[in-house]
Amino acid sequence: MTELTLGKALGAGLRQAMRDDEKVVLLGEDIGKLGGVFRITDGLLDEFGASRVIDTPLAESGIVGTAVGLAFRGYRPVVEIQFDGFVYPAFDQIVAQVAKLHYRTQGRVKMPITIRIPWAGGIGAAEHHSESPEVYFVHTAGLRVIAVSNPEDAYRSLRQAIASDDPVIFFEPKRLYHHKGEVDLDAPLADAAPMGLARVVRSGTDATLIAYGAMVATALQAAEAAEDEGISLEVIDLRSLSPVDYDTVAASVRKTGRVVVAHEASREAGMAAEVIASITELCFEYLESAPLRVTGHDVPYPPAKLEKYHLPDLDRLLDAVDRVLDRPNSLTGADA
Amino acid sequence: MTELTLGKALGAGLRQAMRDDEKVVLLGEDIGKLGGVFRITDGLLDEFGASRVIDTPLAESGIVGTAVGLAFRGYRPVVEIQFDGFVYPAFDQIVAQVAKLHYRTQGRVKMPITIRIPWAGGIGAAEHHSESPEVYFVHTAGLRVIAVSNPEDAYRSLRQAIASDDPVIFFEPKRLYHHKGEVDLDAPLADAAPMGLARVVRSGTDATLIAYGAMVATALQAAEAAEDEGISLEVIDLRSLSPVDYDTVAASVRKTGRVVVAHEASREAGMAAEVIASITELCFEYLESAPLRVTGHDVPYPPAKLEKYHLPDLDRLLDAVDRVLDRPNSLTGADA
Amino acid sequence: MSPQITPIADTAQDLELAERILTPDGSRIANPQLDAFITDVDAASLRALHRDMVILRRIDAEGVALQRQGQLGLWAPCQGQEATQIGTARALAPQDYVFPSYRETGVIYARGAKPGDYVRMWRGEEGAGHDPAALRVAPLQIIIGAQTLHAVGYALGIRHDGADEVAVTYFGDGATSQGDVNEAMIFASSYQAPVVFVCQNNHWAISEPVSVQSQYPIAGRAPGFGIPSLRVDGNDVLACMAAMRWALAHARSGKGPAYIEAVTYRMGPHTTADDPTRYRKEDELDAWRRRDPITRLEAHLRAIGELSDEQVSQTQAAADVVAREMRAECLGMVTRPPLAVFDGVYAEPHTGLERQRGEYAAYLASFEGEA
Amino acid sequence: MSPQITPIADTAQDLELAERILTPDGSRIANPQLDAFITDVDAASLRALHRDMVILRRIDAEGVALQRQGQLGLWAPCQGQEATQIGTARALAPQDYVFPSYRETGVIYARGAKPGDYVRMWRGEEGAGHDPAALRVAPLQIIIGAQTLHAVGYALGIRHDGADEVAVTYFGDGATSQGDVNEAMIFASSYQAPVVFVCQNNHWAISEPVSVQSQYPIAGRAPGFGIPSLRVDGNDVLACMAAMRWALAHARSGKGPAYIEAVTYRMGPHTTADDPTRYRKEDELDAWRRRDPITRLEAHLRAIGELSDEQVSQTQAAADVVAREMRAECLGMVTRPPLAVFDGVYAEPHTGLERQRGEYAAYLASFEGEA
Ligand SMILES: Cc1ncc(C[n+]2csc(CCOP(=O)(O)OP(=O)(O)O)c2C)c(N)n1
Ligand SMILES: Cc1ncc(C[n+]2csc(CCOP(=O)(O)OP(=O)(O)O)c2C)c(N)n1
Ligand SMILES: [Mg+2]
Ligand SMILES: [Mg+2]
Repeated sequence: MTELTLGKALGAGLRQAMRDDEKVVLLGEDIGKLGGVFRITDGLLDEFGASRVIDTPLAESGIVGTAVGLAFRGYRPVVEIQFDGFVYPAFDQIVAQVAKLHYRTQGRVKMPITIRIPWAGGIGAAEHHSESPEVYFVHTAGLRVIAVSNPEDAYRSLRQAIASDDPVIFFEPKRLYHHKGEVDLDAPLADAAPMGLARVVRSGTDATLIAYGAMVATALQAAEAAEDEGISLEVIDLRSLSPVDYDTVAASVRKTGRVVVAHEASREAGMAAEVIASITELCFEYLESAPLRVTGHDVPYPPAKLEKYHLPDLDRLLDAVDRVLDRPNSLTGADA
Repeated sequence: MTELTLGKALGAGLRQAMRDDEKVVLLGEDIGKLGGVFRITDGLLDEFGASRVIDTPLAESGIVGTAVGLAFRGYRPVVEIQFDGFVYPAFDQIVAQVAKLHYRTQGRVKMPITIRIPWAGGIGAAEHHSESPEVYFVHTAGLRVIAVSNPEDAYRSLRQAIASDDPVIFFEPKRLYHHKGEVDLDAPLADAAPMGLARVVRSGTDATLIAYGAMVATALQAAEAAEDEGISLEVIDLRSLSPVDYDTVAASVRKTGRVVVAHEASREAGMAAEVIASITELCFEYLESAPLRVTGHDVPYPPAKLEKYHLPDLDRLLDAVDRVLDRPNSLTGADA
Repeated sequence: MSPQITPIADTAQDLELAERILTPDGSRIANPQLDAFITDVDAASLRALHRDMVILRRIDAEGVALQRQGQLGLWAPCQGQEATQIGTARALAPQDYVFPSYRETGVIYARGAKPGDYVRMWRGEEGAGHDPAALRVAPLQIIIGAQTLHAVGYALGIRHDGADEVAVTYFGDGATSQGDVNEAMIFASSYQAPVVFVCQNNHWAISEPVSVQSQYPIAGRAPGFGIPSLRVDGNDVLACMAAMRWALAHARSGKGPAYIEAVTYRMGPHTTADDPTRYRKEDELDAWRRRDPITRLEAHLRAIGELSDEQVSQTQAAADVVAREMRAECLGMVTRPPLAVFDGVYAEPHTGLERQRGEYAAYLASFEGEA
Repeated sequence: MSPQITPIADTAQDLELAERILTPDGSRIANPQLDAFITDVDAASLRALHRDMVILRRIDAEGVALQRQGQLGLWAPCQGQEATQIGTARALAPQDYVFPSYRETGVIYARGAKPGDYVRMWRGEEGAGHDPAALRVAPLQIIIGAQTLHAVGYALGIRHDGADEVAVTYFGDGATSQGDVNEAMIFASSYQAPVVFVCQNNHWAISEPVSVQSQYPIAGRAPGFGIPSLRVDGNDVLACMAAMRWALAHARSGKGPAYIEAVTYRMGPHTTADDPTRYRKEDELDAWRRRDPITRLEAHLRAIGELSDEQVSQTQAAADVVAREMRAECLGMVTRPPLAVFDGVYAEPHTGLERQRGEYAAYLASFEGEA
């Protein structure tokens, strides 16, 4: 086991994938000499050269469209979108091409493209640098969507995404890039759990907290805080947003009967809506109270000074836990 | 009252809006001489001239970006996207500009842009001509989203959308363009119900069917068919997808305790997920069974010959009604 | 200050400004730039090109007929563009790979399409009408301009592989307005990718005349991006072939992308769903009828004594055979079963979709007991 | 066949290919194309331009300092680009409207920004740092190239209104690769819209040298779209002003869009978050230090005896005052209260958002009893 930051784990994953398969090529803005604005591709230009680590012109549709062409030729392109808010110019190529070509050709043309997106907020960034666009891709049939929350997952699932013959939108919580964790760099990919599985990060019995990305850490904090009050929370890291591992989710809900789903993205038609609708379908008779959402508000991502009022934090999670448990507010003592 | 097709009602709405306010200008591909591929703008070039009915170069991002600039200058641009599947190249301008400029400038810059989208399937069209992208826009804070189901609503709400100081994504079910209905062309806009309200299209007591767009007609058929079996269904036409009129929805669910939500768009993280998650939050204790979704499958829109297996139809709605009522299958007699 | 480019005023003038080898009446003129590229084209090759164009026109007419008879959902006729499509596609090497738009019936024909390939997509049976690997042609692209970037990516792969191949992309005059098409030129130029851009300027994007997209020669855009370009008479099959050979040779020799604007005309409606009488004048059509690409080559071949009435009717008969096969294959197509709607979304199992398929299968099965 | 355009090999050569009035050592040379546009520029005007540039550099330095001190989240320095920004912006008429990118500190300065306007956005207080209507400048745009289309739409409105105004848009060399920027040229050309495109080619898009976007002069792209263009020495404030006056006059007189590429250099990092030592060489920077726009004008003014040491220190003092005010306003900014996060999303009430605001207000209120 090696201790790595999430950013370094991603870099290691890319390096390993490129060593494993010479068809893996990287495309993106500033990924060469600079190593990307987050330095995820640091050192890869030196090791693999400019024909596999390709600094592109500044045009996201161009990058993804070029990746599609490379996939036609049997390559496995890995695209870096510089920030979440810059994926939209590529939306057409992603939704109308990347997602549909396999279906259009009934598998005669494969799209093993991985689109990496440094993602979400909490870093005090300027506008367009803190977006949570994941549900656009979850709703798009033909794509797989991954959101990582720790270095170990990052390393493994990035390699799995690249090795997958399907297109994967790969979300990297940028505020965790510097967070450290143990990574087994030598674990064979073949032995790893499939990319689509959720993980029970902490077991509990009173309620299930479902999260992904950076929100998993907040959910864990909430579980710890709740424990002090004698409340036992189960925390699930979805890890895969499409497909969602509803077996794991439903098993937990059948046990606890109460659910809170948290994400940074805004609420209206967000990921939590999907999870709650599915849970309700799958476990209605087990539900003891209405599943709750703790999310960003339905506002454009606010200016940095206001983001702390937008992002779900420990208090908002605990507040929801109180409500889902029909308890008086544990923070303030007020009635639910 | 005048009998008009939905297409003609939309044309009448555009004409009226242009007469009411000279700042209203239309932009789109083929909207001039041709009157649009669906003839919605038929005759408008003749009446208002080429500086208000503007045939644009073939570039959707360009169209919407140009509309943004016109809005900066105090115009009220109405954009026609030729088909649902061609809105994606404009996604960046819609999500990052149209939706955010009011917030970015705290209202100093208004974006009274209406983006009309001929929408959804059921017409045996080629790929990209039958998409249901509504939830992408519903999830995008800063936009309003309307979906019409009949000529009267079309005429009124299109004028409301154009008169609104907010950007509105306006979905027109293309398979209903030729459907007729009574329209009161002279009803003053000021007296009309606000754009954001849902409508109870048919009252009932056993379960609530929620739909929008072309699916409303299918829901009504289902209600009629169910009536023959002594089942009383309430049918709600959402009309506004953002915001959703949850007062109307919740009132109905509190009465019936059972809900089916139907749409053509695929299921995963679709509009029905949002509606069900909200209903569960708002009316959990009233729910007698799990709200159900009847939707397109999580596949890219299929080739025309297969679309009937993709689109929710009367039978699939009735099947869901049986399930939500915990009844044996009324179509086949099989147990639920 | 940069030179002002002269706007193009009308479509008649348009063609005069393009490179040409055969004049509209079928006489051959010298073209110092292009002649070198077709020195090997003899009478037999000319007859073959003629035959290709005749067959293509017949296929196209059959497509229209099948649509009118309710056998196809839609058809996008290429009548009038036969010289552009056949001339350029016949210049390709077998290993080249094409990224076409929806109107390139002639291109897939030249790449060896089977009779059913022309209609499978338009009938609504499949997303793609042909096997991309078999023809080395990507599926017909409906999203305007999207395929041009795919060609550039493919070409980048060719360069990386050090292969002796060229990627080729076809698109219309309307498409030149799309961001993607411009980005494709930029990426191609940056990477010196072996890709050839073929713009079929058929003067219309549905109802919009080319002047809505550009009042200047479209080929004039490419040099600004560092891409050499040629504006060619798109109704002159020889000029199209020569220009394409120039472009392919340029790309193949490692000099990077090349660009061709073929100035031609869409004689039919945009698609069978379109009514062009709403927006264009009969005399424009008339003028272009006099520039018909097939008549032109036929006149030339007859003038040089290389085409007999008998040969013409043999060709026509061969074309009828192709049309008959196309019709037979079309009518014989069997729609896939309902559950096929779930097939081929993913390469690897997707648990969510599997569950849905299961539910739908059960739902379908619930009808099975029924009468 | 279209002429091949000559690639640009290095950045030194770059500037030599651009139009110029002041040489790097400050001598004035005749420029037959541009001189006519600045006949009225006398010594006093030159001193005003000098003063503008000195103040701008000071503002920029203060922005960097404030960021380093934790007062701003980010700052995008424009050091090195003062001549381009001041020269072009001082050519504008009051009624013109500007659509800038994030780096146009000099442009909003010239349009009358108040001290706090420079920092309000970068501090994270507001989405837009200034009042667009007051300056007739759209909010700084972060999405690369998006604003160019807005300028075209605005210009279309100007034309429709028959107004004597021009829309102007600023963007970088990197931006020229975006589809939007190309579409903007196409729409502008089609509509003959009164819009001026100003490309600040500062040689870098973050870590990518301009050659990744284009190995050919960027100004060379516009004519292909029917837009006349000028490539100008962006470190020569006189040339920038003259070129901009040419472009504005062109657009104002109904002749449609015009395009300027100002060849300049980003002396600082891309933003305060960037570390340029990772990707660029010190000697390149050195070479450009010798072409500094301020030194150049200063040398010229001193050579013609129109700038004294005293004037220079007065200017510096004035600049310090602006910087002090900017700092004071920055430090005095009060963040809006939590519920402001909901303000201004819509122009008209949105029931969903109102409900959310209510819930959040109740949630916040639940803490109020607490210690
Ligand atoms: C992105 C996108 N926008 C709009 C359309 C609708 N559309 C289909 S064909 C067409 C015109 C295309 O014109 P052109 O590029 O000249 O090709 P042509 O049809 O003449 O061959 C349009 C607007 C589309 N298919 N894709
Ligand atoms: C659509 C989009 N993609 C990527 C970025 C990230 N980004 C910010 S600035 C920049 C480089 C811009 O270079 P250039 O256009 O030359 O302007 P400069 O910064 O040199 O002024 C990039 C890639 C962005 N802001 N928007
Ligand atoms: Mg065309
Ligand atoms: Mg730059």
